[in-house]
Order: sequence, then structure tokens, then C-alpha cells
Amino acid sequence: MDAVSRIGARGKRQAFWIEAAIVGAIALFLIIVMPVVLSNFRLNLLGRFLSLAIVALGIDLIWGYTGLLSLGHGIFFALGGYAISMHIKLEDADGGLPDFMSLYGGTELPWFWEPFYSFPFATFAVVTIPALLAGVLGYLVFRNRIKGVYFSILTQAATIVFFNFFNGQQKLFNGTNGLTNFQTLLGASVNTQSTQFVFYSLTIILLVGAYALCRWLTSGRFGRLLMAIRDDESRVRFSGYNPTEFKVLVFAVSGALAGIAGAMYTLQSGSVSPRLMDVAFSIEMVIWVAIGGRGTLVGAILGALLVNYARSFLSEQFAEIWLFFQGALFLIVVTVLPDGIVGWLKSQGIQSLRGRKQAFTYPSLEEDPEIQQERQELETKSSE
Amino acid sequence: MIKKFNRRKFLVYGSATFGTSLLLKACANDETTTTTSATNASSPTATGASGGGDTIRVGILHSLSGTMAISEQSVVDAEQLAIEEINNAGGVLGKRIEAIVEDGASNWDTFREKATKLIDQDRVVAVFGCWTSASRKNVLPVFEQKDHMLWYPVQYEGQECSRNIFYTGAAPNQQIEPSVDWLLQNKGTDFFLVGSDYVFPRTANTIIKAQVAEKGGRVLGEDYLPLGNTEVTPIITKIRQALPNGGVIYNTLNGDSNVAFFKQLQGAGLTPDRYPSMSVSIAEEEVRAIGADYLEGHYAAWNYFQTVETPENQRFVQAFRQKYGQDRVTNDPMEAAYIAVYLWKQAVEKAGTAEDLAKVRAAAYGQTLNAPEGTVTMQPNHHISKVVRIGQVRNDGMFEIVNSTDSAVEPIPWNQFVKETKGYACDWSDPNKGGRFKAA
Amino acid sequence: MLIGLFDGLFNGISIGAVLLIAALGLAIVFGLMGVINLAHGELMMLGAYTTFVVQNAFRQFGEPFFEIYIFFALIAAFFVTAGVGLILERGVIRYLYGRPLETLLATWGVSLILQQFVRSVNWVLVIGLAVFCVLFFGGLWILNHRQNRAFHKWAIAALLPLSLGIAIAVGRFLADTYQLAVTRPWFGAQNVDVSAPTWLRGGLPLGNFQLPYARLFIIALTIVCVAGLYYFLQRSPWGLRIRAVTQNRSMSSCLGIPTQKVDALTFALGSGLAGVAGCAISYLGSVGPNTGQNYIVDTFMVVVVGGVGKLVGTIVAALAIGTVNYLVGSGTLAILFTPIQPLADFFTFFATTSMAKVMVFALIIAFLQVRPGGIFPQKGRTVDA
Amino acid sequence: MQKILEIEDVTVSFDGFKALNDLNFNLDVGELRVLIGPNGAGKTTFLDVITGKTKPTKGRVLFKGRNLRSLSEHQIARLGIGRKFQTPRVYLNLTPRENLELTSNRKKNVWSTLVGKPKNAERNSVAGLLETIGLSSRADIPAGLLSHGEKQRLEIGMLVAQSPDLLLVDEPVAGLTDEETENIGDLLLALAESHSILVIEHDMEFVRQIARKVTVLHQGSVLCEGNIDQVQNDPKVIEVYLGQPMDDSDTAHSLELEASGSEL
Repeated sequence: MDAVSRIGARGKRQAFWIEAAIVGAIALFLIIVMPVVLSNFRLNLLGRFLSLAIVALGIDLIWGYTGLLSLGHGIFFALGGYAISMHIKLEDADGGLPDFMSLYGGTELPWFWEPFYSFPFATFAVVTIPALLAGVLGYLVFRNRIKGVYFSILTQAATIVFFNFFNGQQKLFNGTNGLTNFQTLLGASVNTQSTQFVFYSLTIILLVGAYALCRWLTSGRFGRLLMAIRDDESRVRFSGYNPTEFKVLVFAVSGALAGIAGAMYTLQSGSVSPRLMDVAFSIEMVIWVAIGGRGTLVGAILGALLVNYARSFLSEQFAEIWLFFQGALFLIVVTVLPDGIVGWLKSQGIQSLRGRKQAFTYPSLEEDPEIQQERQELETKSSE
Repeated sequence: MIKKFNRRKFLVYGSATFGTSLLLKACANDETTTTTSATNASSPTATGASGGGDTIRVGILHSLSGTMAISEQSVVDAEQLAIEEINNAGGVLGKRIEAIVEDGASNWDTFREKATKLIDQDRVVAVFGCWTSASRKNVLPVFEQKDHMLWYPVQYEGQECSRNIFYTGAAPNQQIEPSVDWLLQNKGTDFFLVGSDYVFPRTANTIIKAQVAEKGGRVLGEDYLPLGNTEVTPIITKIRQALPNGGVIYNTLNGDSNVAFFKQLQGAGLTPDRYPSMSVSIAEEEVRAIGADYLEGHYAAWNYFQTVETPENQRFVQAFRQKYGQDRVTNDPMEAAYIAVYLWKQAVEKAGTAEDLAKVRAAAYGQTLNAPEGTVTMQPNHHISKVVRIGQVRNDGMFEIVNSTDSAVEPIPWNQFVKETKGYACDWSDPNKGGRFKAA
Repeated sequence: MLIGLFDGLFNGISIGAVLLIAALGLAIVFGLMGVINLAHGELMMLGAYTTFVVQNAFRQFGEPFFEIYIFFALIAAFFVTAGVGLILERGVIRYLYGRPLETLLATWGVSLILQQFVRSVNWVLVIGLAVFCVLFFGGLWILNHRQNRAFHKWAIAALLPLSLGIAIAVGRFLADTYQLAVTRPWFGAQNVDVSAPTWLRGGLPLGNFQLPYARLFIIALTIVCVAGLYYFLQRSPWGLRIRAVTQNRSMSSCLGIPTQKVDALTFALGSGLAGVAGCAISYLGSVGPNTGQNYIVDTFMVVVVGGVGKLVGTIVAALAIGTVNYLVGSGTLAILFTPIQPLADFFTFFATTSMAKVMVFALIIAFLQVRPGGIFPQKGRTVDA
Repeated sequence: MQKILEIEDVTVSFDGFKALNDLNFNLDVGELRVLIGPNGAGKTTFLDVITGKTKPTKGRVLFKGRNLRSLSEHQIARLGIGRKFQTPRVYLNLTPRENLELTSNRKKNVWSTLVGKPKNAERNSVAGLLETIGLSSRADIPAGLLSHGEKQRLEIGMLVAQSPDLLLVDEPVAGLTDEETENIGDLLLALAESHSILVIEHDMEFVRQIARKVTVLHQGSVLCEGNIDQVQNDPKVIEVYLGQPMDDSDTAHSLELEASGSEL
């Protein structure tokens, strides 16, 4: 960050274009090359992991930048999935009742299913329902200055509550089984290769969009304010900002991203069920971000991909190991790698960068004994 | 200097991570591989190289981790026992069966992912798997799209009849309905329904309510517990309020809640002489986990109990104990999984091929097997006809069989108590009928 | 009617007592260190498994001894989980003070490992781990006591794979030699059965109702635990230190209180209480790898509602949540409001166990709107808002 | 003269303990006032009440004639009260420039923070401020790397950037060298030209440097008010601080000692 501001406005613009070009190139690579290289099964896996990367971005925004550890993003993720699935189920039912309702004794369509006949409404709902819920929940919590561990536990409890609710409503949401067996979306069969490829490409485009959004939010004054809230919230308050508004907004954006991710994931996995609101799944999302490096957007994406591939690989090879491995990941990332992989690389990179640059930018700094001492202290602290 | 130091540190910790997981892997893996190799030196492990000419690959897809591992692990054991027995007896069509075991991790998405993997990557010819309805519902589209074959070994709520699934557990009419009849005749007419909060108990209770009403009984209350919930005091209060002078408790709870329910039922003084309960998810393994002290005198309805007296069952129990330890018990889903493998083998042998699934399917209809539970027959509706038994828990944790149907009961997958499916049936042997047709 | 009321009250209290005994350890740890231990449920599970082991041991001694095994089980459960807690604190948590969110994640990791551990623990795993620990940590100890630290890091890097390799080799060797005897899981993935001694089964008849002995026992145990904890905190020198550190960590440290020891002790105490709770709940519910997961969120809610200030907060919160849960879930409220139709309908809708949880959560959120800090928040001038 | 701050009969009690007890206090527009008092006199609670962090149990606080009771911290800050904390609180992960930019932002609602770009005028004023507090050369390294004194200066800079009418400054020179202390003193005096300032301080040398009028707090209420010499010779004050009378220089010295022990 500081490297960027040092370069100046022209350099900034240049850096922006370079970054845009890299992101674009990676996206094109994923869309064009990957389908050729990977089997359909693996491509579908990649597509799903990429949609998980979108929710990881959302979590990074709320946790990495704003310092609020949400253990409830599974709710928003699942809601996004439910929203799009409800539309598909209605389209499949072709004017009648979705199959599960009639099988288990439902006789009429619940009122809130009605609007989901419309595809635009369903896509709108994918974003707004999670965002609204996050906003309301966030407002109720943040306005009382509940934060830190309290916030985490409350979101976790919310996950359980939503799980129970969706799980228990057999006639409304098909309970435990969730919505599955999708046939068509906008007239196209969802299970064909070409449709799945469209979903895959759409996921990548949305991921790029999400990345751009987060990039915009986290750079500039807004992003700095988020970090200020993370570091010292009451100071922010005494500076005349109302942190509640900012936190609610960020939580809502984060929830919306989770909703989008959930919808894309559901389209590619072919089902949505209350399992997505499982407590463990929501915490797992956090570990993706932690592994990749919180406070860095690339880290969130990378972490989501890495951990999910590790899971897929490990559980294929040795089922019992996965929990041990996952537990170890949690422990290691907080004790040894608190900044995640990207954070670690970055600190190494910047150290070498500064080492060279300071030689001519701030010669006085290098010689200042106070600075030397501070640095030493910092290092001993970080190596503890 | 600083940089070097940190990189080294990273290397150290990195290798520590990797090493630790390797250690854990080695230890935990030891257990699984050795238990297989101990009794079956030549049994192929999960990751064989290629299908080859002399092996037939099948998939086993159950939860080995997560909440459902409690139940599904022993089903995997039974399936592997059957495969091993078949291999030792010369295999199928002269080929050895190679089982590829995948972990569904109690997560429906994972089930779907692993099903796709088994079919597409591993190219198995059949999959034995799933326990919960949710996992089956999630893999069903995969099997239908790829026109593949799943053998499902657990009693379930019905309302399904897929061309690509063979159901070797009980349909509702092979477990619930006979048990309700028996209760009405022998134990009273006032019912309270308790269930876990998901599709099977809710569907089961719809059936029970309709059936009880039809036959002159009364259902005086029902309640559902979230899966895993162990605070059952409110339910016990409700039972006491609804049935102050005793009555029948019909229990469709699943998993951990059962333990809490029976322990606290006894504590509250609701004993089986006044409040007999009929369970459909409690088999020998569950009795062991709850403790026979708490369950003695209560009833369960299944098609198979370990105490069934058939020569086939004695063989089955003995073989299972020899392979997995003398203290292990067998139960209905394990038996259903065990016979699923044998039924598949018979179908393959009749069809003369394992790869042509349409032929295997056609050959499966009408296959009979002298199973541990008695003679079973695969019906054209992909369910099997089986005897229904009612057992009472003894103090040694086994069931005293107090009632069994005279002959095998034909399976009815479509629910005859729900308006939408009343009068429907399923017959895959006739292309004009298919999965859901209006029976004459 | 009076007896019905008494019954409702009793049931509410008995649910609350379970919540309280489960939340007690969590609350003192949270109060002292601001750390929420997500592995608390798994510590309870370990306590329950300890009960299982003790029960099996006593079963061999025969009747009269079996009747009293529960007291030994309580003590054993306390010490086993306290030991595990101590290892946890010394090994992980003490590096994470001041970073509560990271602690949250780390303890979740621990809970995953513990869950899988009880599933797959067998002699091979235990011996392999023991060999590894002896080799690796022994090697580390030797390395740290040598003056020459030039190759320190590299020595560790070499030591790790070496001790790993030996541990794996030993494990393999054992597995091949003794086979099923050492590779069989001790507990397995299935639930295990814990039976109460006969005097804890059944209940005390009271009119139409019956007060289960197991419930009465848990209420008594909870009272004993709370009283003991209160006495320990208020009257013992270590209790005084714990309270001092809870109030002002840095000042206590300046005054020569060994805060590290206090932390370790408190964590061990909290974990030990989890073990006792685990022993208690094994008479109500299942004992299996997932046992802990069934309780954690409810106990967290107790801590949130109770606030960190006082033990009284935890007690009141547990009893309140228990009672409300019971009244809503059992439909008592719905019956109570029968004269007022809309209210009765409203409560009937929530009168299932699932929906009662939804309602309790809504009530907790509403409560936090009025008292964000819980029933008894920490008051006074704090450095941070 | 017009009052910028009026505090009337304010009581704050925590569980029965009265941190402030029927406190009455007035501050004129443009005044520089120093508040002293022994530990536990309620100095910081006093600031908490003004800035809205703590709500008075009884009584009211008027700022420019407006009651602050129903307002929350950020609203009070927007009205024009700025606060510097006892220990410097700057955003350690942001650079001094970013720190100042954040506080100097005029429109502090979500939307304009999100889309608004810092104006050139604002940028220039930030650059000027950096110059004033002597941090131009370190404007772009993370504030966490600054020394204690620099952080103190940065925080005062942030306070100024906020351009409040009333500055509340809590122990601005704690832990600083003599030279830095004098710098801060000059800075405060310069600011006093255009702002009303309330300083809490223990360092009597420093108080002597800047103070025109001193208020002594004791047990939550005002003990006495007056210029520095009056206060230091007031027998009540000496008794409160020391329990027995002493001469001037020793008093100052002891007060300083006491101050260094009061860091939390």
C-alpha cells in the first residue's frame, strides 16, 4: 500500500493498468485454457472453488480489513443458493408445484415463492436478500457496539438458528434434503456441458467483478477507514465518523458477495441444502482467508483455491486425515503464519524492497539509532 | 540476513506442518489398511492403478467422517465383507471385485462430488452407498444423468423410484405400516409421535397419522427434535400432557437424540409397561450405544435382527465377527448392504456382463437370494420384498423377535396415504410404465 | 396446577443447570483471558469418554463398586480434561493472548483434531505420537541446552523428519506384528454407552410427575461446582490472584502475580469443569465424537447473555435461557395464553424444539439491544470503549 | 464572555462509586485551561463525559449552549470537540499522511467517504500540517514505526486536522523528552490563538509553561480554580496531593513523580 502511494499519481495509474491487465489475463486463461486442459469433472470442481473464492473475498473484506470475524457467512451463501434454486424449481415445475411439495403433502405454493417465478427477481434476490439480512443483523449488533468475540459467537448462533429453521421447514424448503434435481434455467438444460461452461465463465467474470469491487472499496479513503476501524474503533468515533454505518455497509456487501457465490456454487454443484449453513462450513471459510492472507485480496482467492484443492485431494486419498489436517491448518496459520501465505511473501518482498530503496530515499532513517532500535524491537516481537 | 532467517524459519515450520500431517496420516492409515490386509491379504486397496482386464471396479460411497460416520462406517464394513467373500469364492464372472471407497464426509455436496468422481474418473460399474435421504437425493441426479447404478441399503421414506437406484432397505410399508398395525392390536390406540426434524420422520408420521386414523386410533401429539439435539425435557412434558394415562410412543428419532430420549424417558418414569415405544431407527448398534439398561422392554421394527434364526444369518454374523472382532454386532442396514452386493453379483452373472448397465438392470428383476433375513426378491420397482419383524429389546442388547409377518411383504414405494401419490406404482421392467404410473 | 407450575420450574432449572455446568468453565476462562474456547465442547466430550472408561473399569469390580463409580469418574474427568486444557494453554493459547479472534480459530482447530482423535485413536497412533514427542521434543531440549546455536534451525529441520520417520516406522512395525490388537480403534466412530448406576436411574415420584434422579444429581452437582468455584475464587490465594488478573492484568503483573501461572491455572480449571460437565451430561445424552458440538453454541449464548463481570451473570443467564427454552418449547406458554387467541397461536407456532431455539435467539438479540454487555457487564472506566 | 463549555451538576457513578460528584465547570471561548488532580480524581471520566463516551448519571453538559446528552461520540465530534488520548492513539497500519487525511475529511458519512476524492485544498492543508508537526519526512511510512514522541505529535496533528472548536488534550507530554515537551507546549500555545483548549496534565513544569488558569479536580469535584501560583499555594491542594504542606519546588517535583506512576 505504502509503496503505491509513494510512486505518485502517474505511477498509480500505471500500476492500475498493469493490475487490470494481469487480472484480465488470468481470467482469460481460466476461461480459455482450463476447459481444454481439465476433464469435465475437474473443471466443475474448479468452477465451484472459484465461486467459493468469491465468498472468501467477502470474508476478507469484513474480517481482513474491518476486523470483524463473521462465523455466519454460510447463511448468506446458502440464501443466495436458495434464491436461484427456487427459481429453477419453479421453472422445472412448469406452473405446478415444485416436486418435493406435492410429494410430501403440500397443496399450494407458499406466498413468498411467487416472485421467484421471475428470473430477474431471483437474480436480484440472490444479491439483496443476503445483503439485507446482513445489514439488519449487522445493524442490530453493531449499533450496540458488540464486536470482537461476541460478534463471532452471535453470528455462529445465527447460523445454527437458520440451519434449524431451513432444516425444519419441510413444506417450504424441503428440509434437510434441500433443493436438488435441477433441470432448466431460462429454457436451457442446466446439466449439459455447454450450460455448465457458461456458469463456469460467469463465475470467473463475477469473481473478477468482486475483486474489482473489493479493490475499489479497500483502496482510497474508505479502505483506510475500514482499517482504522479495525485498529482502533473508538478513535474513529472521536474523529467524527460513525463506525456503525461503515460496518453495516461492509457487512452487507460481504453478505451480498456470499450470496452471489452461493448462487454460482449451487448452479454448478446442482443442489442447495441447509448443510451449507453448517457451523463448520462457515468457520472453514475463514480459514481459507487466513491461509491465503487476510487483508490481501489475492490471498483470499488463493487460500480458497488452495484449501479446497487440498481437501479434495486429501479426502480422496485418506478420508480420516482431512480433519487432522484441517485442525492443524487452523493451528499453524494462527501461530506461525498469522498473515497467511500472501502476507508472508509480501512482508518478505517489501523488506527487501525497502532495504534497497531506503538507501537513497531516506538515508537519515537508516542511520537514526531510534529507528534501528524500533526495528529491532519489531523484529523480536514478530519472531516471538 | 533477516530475509534468510525468515525463509529458513518458514522452511522449518513448513516442513513441520507437512511432517505432522504425514505422521497422522501414516498412523490413521495404518489402521484402515491393516484391518483390510489382516484378514484379506490380497484385497485391493482404494487406489488401484487401472481397472484392468481381470477386475471389476465398484464404488463404495459412505460417510467415513463427520456426524454420519457413526452409522455408515459399519455399513462399509458389511459391504467390504461381502466383496471379500465373493472374491474368495472366485469373484464375479471370473473377475475380482475391486472396491473404491470414497468418503461422503456427512456432507451432501461431497456425496455428489464423489459420486461424479467414482463414475467419471474411476469408471466403476456400480456404486453401493448413501445413508441419509438427503445424500441419496443429492446423488440421484448424477446417477440419472449418467444412467448409472446405485445400490441403497437403508430403510427410507419412499416417494421415490428411480431407474438408476436399487433400494435394498425397507419401503415404508415394509416397516412402519406393519408395526403400527401390531401396536394398534397389542399395545393401545393412543399415539404420540416423536421424530428428528427431517424428511424421513415427517413422511413416516404422515403415514402413521393417516393409518392410525383409518383404523380407529388417535394421534394425540407429535414433536420434532433438530438432529443432534439432546435436550428432550420439553418433549417428555408434551408426552405426559398428551398421554396422562399411558399410550404408545412412535419414535422416528435418529442419531444422538435417541440416547438422550431414552435416558430421560426412564428418568421421568415413562416406563415401557405404560409407555411402550416403537422405534424404526434403533438397531443393535444403537442399542449398544444407548445402553440396554435404558431400552429394555421397548420395541423396534426391522426386517432383520441379529437374532433372526436362519443358517444364512449364523454364517453372516460369524463371518462378520471373525473379520471385525467378536464384540461387533450386525444390524438391518448392514445386512441390507451385504445382500445388495450379492444381489448385484447375481444380476451381473445372469446378464453376463458388468459394464452393460441396462442388461444388469434387466437381469436384476426377479433375483431371489437366501439372505440372512430370509428369502428376498428384487421387484421390478427396484425395491425388494422382505419379511417384517418386530423385536423387543432384551437386557443383553439383542432383540427378542415378538412378531414377524408370515411371508415377505411386497414393497410399495409410492405413498398411498398422500393424495398426490395415491394409486401410483412403479415398474421399470415395462418401458410403458416406468417410475410412476397410475395403477389400475 | 401448583404441581404443574413446580414441574415447569423444575424442568427449566434442570435444563438451566446443564447449561450452567457446561458454561461455567467457559465463563471463567472468558472472564479472565477474553478467550472463547471453541474446543470447550470437545473437552466435555473427553470428560464423557473418561466416564465411559472409568465405568468399564469399575464394571469389572462388580456390584457394590459399580454403584459408586460415578464419583471416581467425576474426579478422573476433572483431572484428565484439566491436563488436556493445560497442554492446550501451554502449547497454543498462551502465544495468542491479546488476539481473541485467532484464539477462536486455533481452538476450533483443536476441536476438530480432538473429534477425529477419539474416532481413530488406537495403540499405533498413541505409541507413534509418544515416540515422536519423546524424540522431537527431547531433541529440542538437548539442542536448546547446547551453547553452539549455529546450526540450530537446520538441526530442527533435520530432527523433525528423523523423529517422524522413526515414529512411523515404529507404528508400522507394531501394526504388522500385533495387527488387530493394536490397530483397533479404542472407541471408534460409534457412540459409546454410559449407564448410570442404578440409584441414578428412575426418579422421585411427585403426584403425577416424577423428578428424574439424574436431573436432581446434575442440579446438585452444579450447585456444588458453583459453590466450590465461588469459594475458590473468593477465599483461596490463587482465587484472589485470578480475580486480580481478571480486573487488571498489567497491574497484577507489576505487583508480582505470576500472570502466566494464573492463566494456565485458570484454563486448566475451566477445562476441568468442562470435564465434570461432560461426565454429568453423559447421564442425559449420548457420548460420541459429536457430543461436544451439541452443547457449544448454547453455552456460548449463556456467556454472551451473562456478561463477563460476575459469576452471578452466568448463573442467571443459564437459568433464564433454560427456563425460557423449556416454557416455549414445551408449549407451556401456549397453554398459558389460551384465553388470548392470537398470543396462543403465536406461541403454538414456536412450541417445537426447533422453533424454540429460533425464538430464544431472537430474544437474546432483543435483550442485547437493551443490555449489550450482558446482565452484569464490567463497569467502570475502561481504557477501551 | 461567551461560554463554549458548561458543565452543570454532573455526577457519574459506577456501581455506587462516584467518579464525578456534582461537578460544575465552565470554559470560555478561546480559553486555554489546564486541569490537574491526583489519580482517581476523575479527570479522564471528565473528558469521557464531554465526548459522550460516558453518559452522566445526573446533570448536563452544554457545548455552545447545546445539551450533549442524547448525542453519541461521533456526533459530538462533528459538533466540534476533538480529543487527544492519554496514550497516543493513531492508526498504526496507516501512514501519518493517511491518518491526517482521514481526520481532516469534512464529510464523514459513508457515501462521501466512499466516492469523494480528497480535494487539493485538503491535500495542501495536510501537507502543511505534516510540516507543522515535523513529520514531513516520515509521512509515508506506517505510523506504527514512529517513535512515541512522533506519535504524540501526530495525534495532536490529527486533532488539529479535525479543526474542532474545543480541543481536549489528555497528558500530551507524558513520556516525552524535555525538548519535545517544549515543542508541544509551543504548539498548544499557538493553537490557543484560535481554539478553546482543555489540557489535562501532571507535569507541573509544562503546566507552568502553558497555563493561564488551572482547575484542580479532587474526588470528582472541583477543588479550586485560579492561576498556577494560586493553585500551587492553596493549602487544600497541597493537602490533597501530599497530605502535608511543602514548598513549591518539591510539590512540583512530587507531582511529576506521581504523574509518571499514573501511566496505565
